[in-house]
Amino acid sequence: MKLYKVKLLTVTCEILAQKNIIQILKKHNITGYTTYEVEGNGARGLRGQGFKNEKNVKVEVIMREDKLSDIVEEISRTMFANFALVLYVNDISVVRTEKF
Amino acid sequence: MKLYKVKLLTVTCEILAQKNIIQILKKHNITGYTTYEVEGNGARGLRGQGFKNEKNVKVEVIMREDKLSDIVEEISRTMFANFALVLYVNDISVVRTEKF
Amino acid sequence: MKLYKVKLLTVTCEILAQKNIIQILKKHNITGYTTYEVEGNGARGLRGQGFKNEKNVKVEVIMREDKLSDIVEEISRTMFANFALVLYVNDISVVRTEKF
Amino acid sequence: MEVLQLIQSNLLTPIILFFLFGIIAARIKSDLKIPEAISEFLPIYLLAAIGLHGGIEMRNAGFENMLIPMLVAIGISLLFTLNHYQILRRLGKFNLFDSYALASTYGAVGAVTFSVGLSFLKNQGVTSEGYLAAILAVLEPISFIMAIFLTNMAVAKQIRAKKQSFTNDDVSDIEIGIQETKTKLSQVLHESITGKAIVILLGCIVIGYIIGEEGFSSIKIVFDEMFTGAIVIFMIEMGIIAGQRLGDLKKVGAFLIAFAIIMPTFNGIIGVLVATTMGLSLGGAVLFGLLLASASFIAAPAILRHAIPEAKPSLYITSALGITFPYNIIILLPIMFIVSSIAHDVEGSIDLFNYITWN
Amino acid sequence: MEVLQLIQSNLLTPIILFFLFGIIAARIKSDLKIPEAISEFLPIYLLAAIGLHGGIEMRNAGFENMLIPMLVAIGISLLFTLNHYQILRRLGKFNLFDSYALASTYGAVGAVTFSVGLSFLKNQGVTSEGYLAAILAVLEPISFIMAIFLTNMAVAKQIRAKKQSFTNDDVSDIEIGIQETKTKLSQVLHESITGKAIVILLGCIVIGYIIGEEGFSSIKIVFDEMFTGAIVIFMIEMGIIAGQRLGDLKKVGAFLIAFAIIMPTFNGIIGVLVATTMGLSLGGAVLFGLLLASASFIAAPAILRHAIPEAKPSLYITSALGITFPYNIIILLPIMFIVSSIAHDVEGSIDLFNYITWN
Amino acid sequence: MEVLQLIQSNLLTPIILFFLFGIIAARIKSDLKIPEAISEFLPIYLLAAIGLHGGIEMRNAGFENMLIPMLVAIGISLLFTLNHYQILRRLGKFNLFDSYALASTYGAVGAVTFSVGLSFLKNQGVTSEGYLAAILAVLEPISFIMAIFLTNMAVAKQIRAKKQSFTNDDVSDIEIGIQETKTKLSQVLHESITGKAIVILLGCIVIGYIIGEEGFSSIKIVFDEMFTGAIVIFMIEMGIIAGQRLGDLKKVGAFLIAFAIIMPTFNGIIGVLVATTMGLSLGGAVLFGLLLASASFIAAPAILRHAIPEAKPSLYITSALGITFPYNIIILLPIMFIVSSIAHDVEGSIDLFNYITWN
Ligand SMILES: Nc1ncnc2c1ncn2[C@@H]1O[C@H](COP(=O)(O)O)[C@@H](O)[C@H]1O
Ligand SMILES: Nc1ncnc2c1ncn2[C@@H]1O[C@H](COP(=O)(O)O)[C@@H](O)[C@H]1O
Ligand SMILES: Nc1ncnc2c1ncn2[C@@H]1O[C@H](COP(=O)(O)O)[C@@H](O)[C@H]1O
Ligand code: NA
Ligand code: NA
Ligand code: NA
Repeated sequence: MKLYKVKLLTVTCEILAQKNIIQILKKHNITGYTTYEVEGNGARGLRGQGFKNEKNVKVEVIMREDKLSDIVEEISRTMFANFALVLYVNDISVVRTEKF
Repeated sequence: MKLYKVKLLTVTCEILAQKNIIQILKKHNITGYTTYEVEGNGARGLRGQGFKNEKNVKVEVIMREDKLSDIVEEISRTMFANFALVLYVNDISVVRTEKF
Repeated sequence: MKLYKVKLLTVTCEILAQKNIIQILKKHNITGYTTYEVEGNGARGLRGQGFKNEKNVKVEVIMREDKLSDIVEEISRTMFANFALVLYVNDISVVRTEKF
Repeated sequence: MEVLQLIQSNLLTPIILFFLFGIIAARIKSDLKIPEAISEFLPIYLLAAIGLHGGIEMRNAGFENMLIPMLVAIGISLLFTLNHYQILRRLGKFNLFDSYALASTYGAVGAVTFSVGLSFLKNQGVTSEGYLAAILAVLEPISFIMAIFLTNMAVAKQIRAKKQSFTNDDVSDIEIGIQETKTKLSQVLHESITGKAIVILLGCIVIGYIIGEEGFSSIKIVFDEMFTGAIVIFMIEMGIIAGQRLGDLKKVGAFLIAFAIIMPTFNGIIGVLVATTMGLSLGGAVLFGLLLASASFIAAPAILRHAIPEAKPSLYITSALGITFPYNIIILLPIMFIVSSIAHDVEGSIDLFNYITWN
Repeated sequence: MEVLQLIQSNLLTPIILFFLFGIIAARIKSDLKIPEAISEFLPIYLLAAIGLHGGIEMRNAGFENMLIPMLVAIGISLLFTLNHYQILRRLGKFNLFDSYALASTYGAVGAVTFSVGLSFLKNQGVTSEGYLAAILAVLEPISFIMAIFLTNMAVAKQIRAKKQSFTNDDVSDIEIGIQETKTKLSQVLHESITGKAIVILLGCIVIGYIIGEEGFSSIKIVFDEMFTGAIVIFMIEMGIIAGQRLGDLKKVGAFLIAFAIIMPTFNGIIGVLVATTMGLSLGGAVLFGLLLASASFIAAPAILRHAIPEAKPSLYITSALGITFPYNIIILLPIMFIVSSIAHDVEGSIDLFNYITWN
Repeated sequence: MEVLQLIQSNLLTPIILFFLFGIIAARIKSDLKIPEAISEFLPIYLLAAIGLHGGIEMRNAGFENMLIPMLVAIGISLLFTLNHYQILRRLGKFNLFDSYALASTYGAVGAVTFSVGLSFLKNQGVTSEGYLAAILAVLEPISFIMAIFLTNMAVAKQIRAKKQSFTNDDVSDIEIGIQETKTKLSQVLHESITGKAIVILLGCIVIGYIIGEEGFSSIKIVFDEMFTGAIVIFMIEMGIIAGQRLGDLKKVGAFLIAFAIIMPTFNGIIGVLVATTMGLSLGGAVLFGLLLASASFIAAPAILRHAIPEAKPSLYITSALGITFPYNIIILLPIMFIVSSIAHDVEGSIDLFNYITWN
């Protein structure tokens, strides 16, 4: 089975920032992503106790390398200052590149 | 600490396809896996609102390279057409290869 | 956007072992991590049915390479024998290395 | 009371209003949502309450008369499923898979619809036969099993045909196909029968039968008095999901929309008349009709996604939940109630023709 | 009854005791927690119950008199928000963003506080005007919209000023800024109005109005009789979250702590007196005052995080939930009740000055 | 009434029937499941209800007589834990860790079992002393603390022995071992005491004591009238989990199966007799016996997994939930009720020997 190299961008951020992330993705014509709620600890303290809005969410996006840099740049620029947020990039392989 | 290279296969698919994935794994003598419910968006539209059965699930399987190709092939062949499904492969390192 | 190479350690273990993992992280001066509940199957059987305490949890930690080995070693030494637990390491890239 | 009046007064009951409210909330894109755990629990609760109620009634009234209605229900259900298939395949031009999936979705029954029917009757001050809960349980898997059996037969036939045109010596693939069909069928059979809906329903019928009114008293507040309040909460979520699906109506198409309204009406009224003929009470005949009119939108996807993965869930869920369910509980239920009233009046006093004018 | 006595007897009601219990559980670092699905469901349930109750009352008592109290509430609410801003920005030296965020948090209303108020009045055997639920719904978004509007105006002004000092030929950025402000405002408006709290509240007021006492009877056990029990469970979770936040009080600072106690007292008592003047009943005036005294701690973060992301949630959530909420339900509520009693006595018999001495 | 008759009539109560139903659902591999949030919430609710009830009773009846039963319960509980250990280690040949873990699982108490006991008594029309809820709370951590203390002592001793045989100059490791033991013990102590079960139980006892019957009236429907309905729902889930564990019975082995039935019987009957001697009522003695007979299956794993990670949870959870719990609520409870009836009769009229023949 032939596998093709693409990128996986993972953003862990506060739940109320999810909308912003997805808007940025849409702006770059990306409509495929996976999300799930998580808890965590970091510079902004323990997150996940208390109200649901104070939990975190992970947003995972498989994408081709060419879009990655712009998206990472925009998220960094617009969101690092005000939101609890961590992002990282992974090298992965997929079967159907045309999907991403 | 010596680490050994193995593969991590991640399948994101509709919840009702989880059984099929696990059956395929079993067929290839793999009984170790991790699953969790997620939401998502893709070619088949937003998934995660509405009934629980319309959510997605992620199935993650650590395995040795030799089994990977067959499993990816079987999932692609039997499930790509009918199910909302995305899969990708990751290079990872583990301590105890004998477990996988 | 410049990205920097770091490590992602993922530990999948029984929920009641989460505290131990986080204690080990703290001991090594790591306070940032992300956790979420998962289900799974492995050498110790199906986990995730029944009581909540019998589910699994994933703990994900982004860290610099230099701490990795000690932490993996300590988890392996103190926990492999008594707990349902799997761990693996991933190469990832991040924007702000100073965070980790 | 006349049909329109009854429809109107039905429209203004909490159950229907909360459902409509849910639809509106979804249409204006509100983030209102009943948490998943609650909306997963509520059908279990509703089925438990229905089962207990049915079991207690059966203990009080006996269930000797249950056999014939149950067999008739099964028979009609199978006939209707075949009928749906023909209409969908021939008139609707749906493909084999979608036709069978839709046929069985409408051949199956909806437990939520049944709950609403029970509440409707309670509101009208009318009782019904307890054994209808048992018929609900038995009807659940019937049409699925038939549809799956027929789909797999059809697929095997196609495979066989294809094979024979290519080579003549190799039939092993066909055998594998038939073998697979058998495996699938036995899986589906097991899945249906051990599915949570049937298990909780049958279990609670048995428990209700054993404990009777007296044993029930300590849990009556939870399983009887809170029943309508619980449905009302569930209706918000059903409305929200139905509302989200309304956008998919164009995918469903005009033919299926018409089918989703006309078919239940036909099935339901036949059901009411047949039940009346078999001697069921006014309320019992309405519920019997409702069973046949209802389409399954919770159990169906869980079973069909495995059994006929080629069929498009957007078709069968959207039409069953987005069209048939609202139509059934808002409009058809009052209609069937009037029909049953007339039919029962007839039997009592041959008053059919005067009824509409005078009452 | 005297103030201290009433505070004490209020302190010993289940609602307050369970809240204090939650705080203690959090402080001793117990792992006690109401599962997320339940604590997400309870506010929906409480708002539904408040809405139904309000709607039924409005059907019984009419709502002709609603218009003036509502307009007055909106007006006062906006005035108070501006007032909060001035105090926070000038006296408290908070930055622009935090000032507006806090101003609107205290200008907005708290649905949970309102629930507790309803229960408090029930306990005192006092009724209130049903239309207050409608005022609750309308007040929800008012102060947010204003605060966001003003924040964005202020930011746009700052940008403009900065630009003009650099270049003179390029104003497109400013236009973009203003454009963005408009987009944000319309988003926030939509988010507020379709937010689950308002939607369920308004929806249930309408449903309550339509079904009336009679239609309500089948769901009364769930939406009326279980009300206090449900609040009590929710109070455990509120106590736990408030308790977890107590550690953040040092971040909040002395000024904000004082603000979080004095401001609601001022707002609340003004509210009671204004309401009395407008002719609201004893209980109605208390609830009207409570609306103005309360701060929002569930809706606020969801809206402010998007609208004013620069503001620190630890400030506005901690002060609203950790200080103002307990103060309001434990101490201010009884105080306002006494004030309202006196004020209503005055109106009836000009007994104000004798009241405190003789009663 | 005779033992068998009472067992049979107990078997046909909703609580037991729903439990059996859950077991069957699990055995036929149904996907029936109570959503996690609900089954996490129910024990909190049950403990709150037990606590409130106990607190109110204590306010009514006083708790001067509580001290001696509580001290006796603690003493017996410790003795029993040691006794279990000896039996498991010597006769059962379990290793040190499993022996201590099992010993304390059976020395501890089960809150769910206690709920069922309360319902059983209610069904029999018999009351019990309110302070038993307080004894339940105090017994929770006792046997764990002891077992953990002893385990750690034993391990430290082993380490010391090993060390001395190798080198003689280096005892620092032993000190580290003992130090670790202390840390562990204080952690476990904190975890036990701040564990949600104890916190909610003690908190609600205090709240119940403060509010009394009168304050309770507004939440009575939720915390009293719905109690049995809630247990019944929880019993489905308990049955399902117990049913899933039945497959592990072979891992548990014949010795432990016998232990899981004989030990509770012995402990329970002793408990009933001791309680009767101390002057507890018929119902109180049954509950006292049930406390000693019950094994912990919710709290135990949470504590033991940290404190004695070497012990196999499949042993202690499976035997406590899969064997002892059903045995206790189905068979032992009626037996203890008869024993208590006889014992109380004796005290009144020395009728012991005639009882069995004549009644
Ligand atoms: N080192 C880390 N490894 C994994 N996740 C992290 C790490 N640091 C932060 N996070 C996650 O990112 C969220 C926000 O981080 P922060 O902005 O540092 O508070 C935290 O709540 C965690 O869920
Ligand atoms: N580009 C992507 N990145 C991450 N997850 C995706 C992506 N595309 C699809 N998915 C996930 O896979 C599921 C099925 O995808 P699809 O078959 O394209 O609808 C979606 O619901 C998402 O959860
Ligand atoms: N091969 C695997 N791939 C992914 N997850 C695994 C694998 N093996 C075990 N796990 C996870 O690790 C947990 C503990 O594994 P074990 O100790 O083998 O029972 C399981 O319950 C799974 O969640
Ligand atoms: Na049907
Ligand atoms: Na306010
Ligand atoms: Na015990």
